[in-house]
Amino acid sequence: MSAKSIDKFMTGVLYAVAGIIVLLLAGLLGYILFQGLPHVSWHFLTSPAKSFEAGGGIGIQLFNSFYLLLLSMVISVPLALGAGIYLAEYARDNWLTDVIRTAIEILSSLPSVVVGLFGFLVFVLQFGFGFSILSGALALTMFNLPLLTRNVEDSLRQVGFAQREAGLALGLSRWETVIHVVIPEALPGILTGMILGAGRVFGEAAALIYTAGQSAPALNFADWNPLDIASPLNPFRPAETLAVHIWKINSEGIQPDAAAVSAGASAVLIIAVLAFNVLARWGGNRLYKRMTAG
Amino acid sequence: MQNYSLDDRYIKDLDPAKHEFAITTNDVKVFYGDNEAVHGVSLPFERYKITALIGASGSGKSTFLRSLNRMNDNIEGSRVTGEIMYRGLDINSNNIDVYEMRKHIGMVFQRPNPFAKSIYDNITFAPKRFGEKRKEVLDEMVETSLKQAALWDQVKDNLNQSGLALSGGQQQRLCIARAIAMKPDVLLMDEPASALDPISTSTIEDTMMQLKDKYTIIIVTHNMQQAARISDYTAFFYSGQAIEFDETRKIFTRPKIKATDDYVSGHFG
Amino acid sequence: MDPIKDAMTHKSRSAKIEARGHLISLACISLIVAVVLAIFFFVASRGLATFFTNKINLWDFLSKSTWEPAVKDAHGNPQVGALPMIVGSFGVTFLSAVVATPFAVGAAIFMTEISPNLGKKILQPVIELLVGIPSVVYGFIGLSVIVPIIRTVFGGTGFGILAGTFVLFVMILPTVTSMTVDALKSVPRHYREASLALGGTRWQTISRVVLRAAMPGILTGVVFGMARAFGEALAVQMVIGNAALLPKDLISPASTLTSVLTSGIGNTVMGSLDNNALWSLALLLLLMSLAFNLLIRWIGKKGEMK
Amino acid sequence: MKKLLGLLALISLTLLAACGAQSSSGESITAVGSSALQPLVEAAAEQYQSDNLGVFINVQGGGSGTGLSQIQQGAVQIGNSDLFAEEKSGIQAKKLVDHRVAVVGITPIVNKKVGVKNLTVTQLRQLFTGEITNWKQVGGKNLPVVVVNRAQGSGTRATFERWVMNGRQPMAAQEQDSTGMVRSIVASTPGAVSYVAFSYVDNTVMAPSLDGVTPTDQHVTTNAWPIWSYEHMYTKGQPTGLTKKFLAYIQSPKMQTKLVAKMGYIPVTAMKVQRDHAGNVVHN
Repeated sequence: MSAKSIDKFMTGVLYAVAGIIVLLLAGLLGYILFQGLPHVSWHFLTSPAKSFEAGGGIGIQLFNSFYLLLLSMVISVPLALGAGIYLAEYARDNWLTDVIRTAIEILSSLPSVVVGLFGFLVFVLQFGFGFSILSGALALTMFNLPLLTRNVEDSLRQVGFAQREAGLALGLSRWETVIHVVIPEALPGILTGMILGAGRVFGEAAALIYTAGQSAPALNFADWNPLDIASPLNPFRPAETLAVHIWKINSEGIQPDAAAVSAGASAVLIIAVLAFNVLARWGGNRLYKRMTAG
Repeated sequence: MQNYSLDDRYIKDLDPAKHEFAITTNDVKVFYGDNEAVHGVSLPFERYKITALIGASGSGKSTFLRSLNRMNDNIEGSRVTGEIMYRGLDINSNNIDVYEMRKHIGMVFQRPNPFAKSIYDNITFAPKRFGEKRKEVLDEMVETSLKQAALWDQVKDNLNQSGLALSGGQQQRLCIARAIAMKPDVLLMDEPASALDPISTSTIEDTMMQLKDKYTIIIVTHNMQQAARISDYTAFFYSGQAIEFDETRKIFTRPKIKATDDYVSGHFG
Repeated sequence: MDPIKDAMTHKSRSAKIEARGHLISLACISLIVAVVLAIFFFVASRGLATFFTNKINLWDFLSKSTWEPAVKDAHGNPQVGALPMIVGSFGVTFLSAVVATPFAVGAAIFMTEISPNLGKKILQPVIELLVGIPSVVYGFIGLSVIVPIIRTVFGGTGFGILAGTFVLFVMILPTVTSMTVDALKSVPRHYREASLALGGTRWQTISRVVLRAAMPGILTGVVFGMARAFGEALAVQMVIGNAALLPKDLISPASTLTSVLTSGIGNTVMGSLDNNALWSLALLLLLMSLAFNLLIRWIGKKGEMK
Repeated sequence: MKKLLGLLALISLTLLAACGAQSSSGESITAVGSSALQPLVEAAAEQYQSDNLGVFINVQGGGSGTGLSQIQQGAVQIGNSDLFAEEKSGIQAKKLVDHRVAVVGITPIVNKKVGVKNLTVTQLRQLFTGEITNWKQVGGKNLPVVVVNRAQGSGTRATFERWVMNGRQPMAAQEQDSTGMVRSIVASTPGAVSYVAFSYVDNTVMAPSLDGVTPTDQHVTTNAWPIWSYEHMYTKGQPTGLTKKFLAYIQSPKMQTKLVAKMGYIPVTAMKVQRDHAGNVVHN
């Protein structure tokens, strides 16, 4: 075969590879949505789960997932920002920094069940937070921090050094320059990373089974005092999330309609993750345009 | 190209009684790791004058300039020794607050680096951080500095536009305006026109000529015509050393050192 | 006295902000490092107890193939041979990397060299979406789609390394692809131009110049993907069959370190040998993750030297 | 950024305040452990809480091992377990008080295609040890046997091994840690055999009789069907306060006949025999 026809052939192969990957995703999404969407209804989305009868919904689990996500983001985002700033701006290029980076990488490749058990022993028992949203949020923070930190560091590094020099030459500190000049510029990248991280957190189950727990006590949605035990806002109540719910009904569910609930909940989960992705894309692009074009 | 002796030097002695100095340096050396990039430079910089630092790439002139407001502090592994006297203080010593010092010794860089903010915010950002909250003062500051940087007429109706949306020459003038809004004593300029087209370059040169009434300017330039046109004094750098320092006129007409002569007449560089 | 001179010899607000900022960021990173160290210590102390408290021979742990911590063998020793899980973990990891790499590199070439426009508009979002799909859902699909397919095509139960490989292939594809894209993008444009100017076809340019220059980056991506595959638990656990047997073939039930760890940990009592043995598996996972990281670093250094 | 930090500080303050206030907002207890028992305790807790406002019973799974180790450490008020504490290594059973709240019968299940309706206990044992490799050896179709075991250490497995395996070790085979998975694997894999609690048997799988005895609640109560176990709720020492009240509630005849039976467990009150941890059977 001549070089030209090999070129043509390989181009065809590459198109095929790209096509297969797109089909793969389409198949995955199609399958989940096709299986699950018929079970999704307003009633399903809003009513509480039933432990042994048919007709349960995922209302509380859905709320728990979002609340837990919010809480863990509130804890992990500032930490990741601080740590990312340190790595991008202050860390010297030496063995200690290497060790720190390796430690963070290792944290990110730990199986989440290990993180969950660690969270169980430390947050649930040692700190006495019990099976609670707070324990879950802290475990998720540990799970989410490495990726967020890396993302913050990478995004900050994308902003040229000239921006920092500009701030420094005006007599501003490095910190002020980073906070007020570099971070706003890196924001689209940081935001995208955070929303993608949020998607991951949303789908995480293993780390939560032992921390946020697997029960979803009834909530009183009229009570917004975070100190009341039945209040949705109470960070000390146990909270089963959507992903944990799917895991639980698949493993020990005795509801007659367990398969349907599981398929429906999976579809909702996927839609939520999809929404996060679309949001990340759209928000990131918009922010980027606003920051650069003006 | 031949090698010239670093010992063959001429630094014109300026009489402190007749000249007022903004900055003087004494035996300034800059190291990057183990590598000595600048070998003990001692130069005076007269107040309200423009001093040009010329020389080939890698001659250490930019490195030297950056050490004058300690921008080299931010480069890992770099170290500066020697004295840099400003207002009777050695600003190269540890007990000097480097941030406060940089408010008075400002800098404009080779590549325009406006913040990704509006024109107005580019100029007022630092003053606001330093506590200036009064709107009328800030407005006035924006107008004055943009006028001094010869940019006001072009942007006065679009102050909320992003600084990044300006042309290269306009961006650089915005950076100059941003620097002079701080009302510094000394303005260090590191090849401010090298990335610009000839028209923008000449606008910036005009700007500098106007600024020297109020500011001491030290400029690094590759462009000998530019040095000849705008500066009062010129220092010629070669291989990490200031070989000759004199009035610009003399450097370009009757240099005392062979290396300078060869450089200004275009034999190397 | 000169007020400027005075100001310069005192600590300015900026200097204080800087010191505070430095401290804040240092505190954040220290906290993270402390957490990692705590986990490390926690896993190590329990994982090592198997060897020090329960007196299990490390070599037996690594080389024996019977995993029945609760059952004593003929000599009265507990049987904690982790070899089946070690083989299983490495098996699915390497196989999924072998399957995923051509796809990932192909997709990355498509996105950077062939059709950056289509790549950016379609492939990039697709890849990012694949990252976002929760592993519970991957496992669910593996169980209800992949396992039956394997069962019909190859016979057996359908559970096994092959099923695990397929699921992991999809899960690590995005990681390897996006890192390969980065590696390809960092190959300077003039390399390509030079090759094209010399009359090379696009494919010759890609295969002889671009891929070669990007090799360290691609390898890093592959190792990253393998690290991910090695640590994945839920999805693999659902399709691999969880039999602590040395895998004979790709379609008989096998197990991985994570699958045994995840399924057993709730059923054992803290501090007992059964429990410690599971933590030893976790420790092994941690060490492997460390090894993968060192490997990535080493490849990076090699790449830099070139 | 400053705002963010401020927000963070505010939230942590709220949390701290909540932390302090929490202890005073009514009584609350936590029950952890066996995932097989979890649905029952959860349902009972739900009813108890609606009858008694202001109390809070937190029910979590995590496995029998977790339940026993947590109650032993005193980290929770109730440890749920499928096993006698004596049967679990690493547990000092003497310090724990057993409360039996239900009985669970366990039955072998096979894929519908194997064509076997009855097995002897010996045959069942040989299926799990690997001595029988094809269903035709026990009168079924010509299908290879696929054994699906439960995870090591699970309560269901311990019970099954105790009453079926007679001290023999099952062959190393596929293991699953959840009932739902086991059932769906047996339902979809030709030749598969495993075991689940009675309440999980549905029309996707077949539950053969054993030595002619069918797996029914009736046969469990007389011990004619020997593969069953108690569901235990352990306390550390004698229970007090809410824990005591809740345990009494769940053991009350009303709850036993209504809720326990409705959820597919066998009420303790219906048992005509008792069995201790050593396996000694006493007829009531």
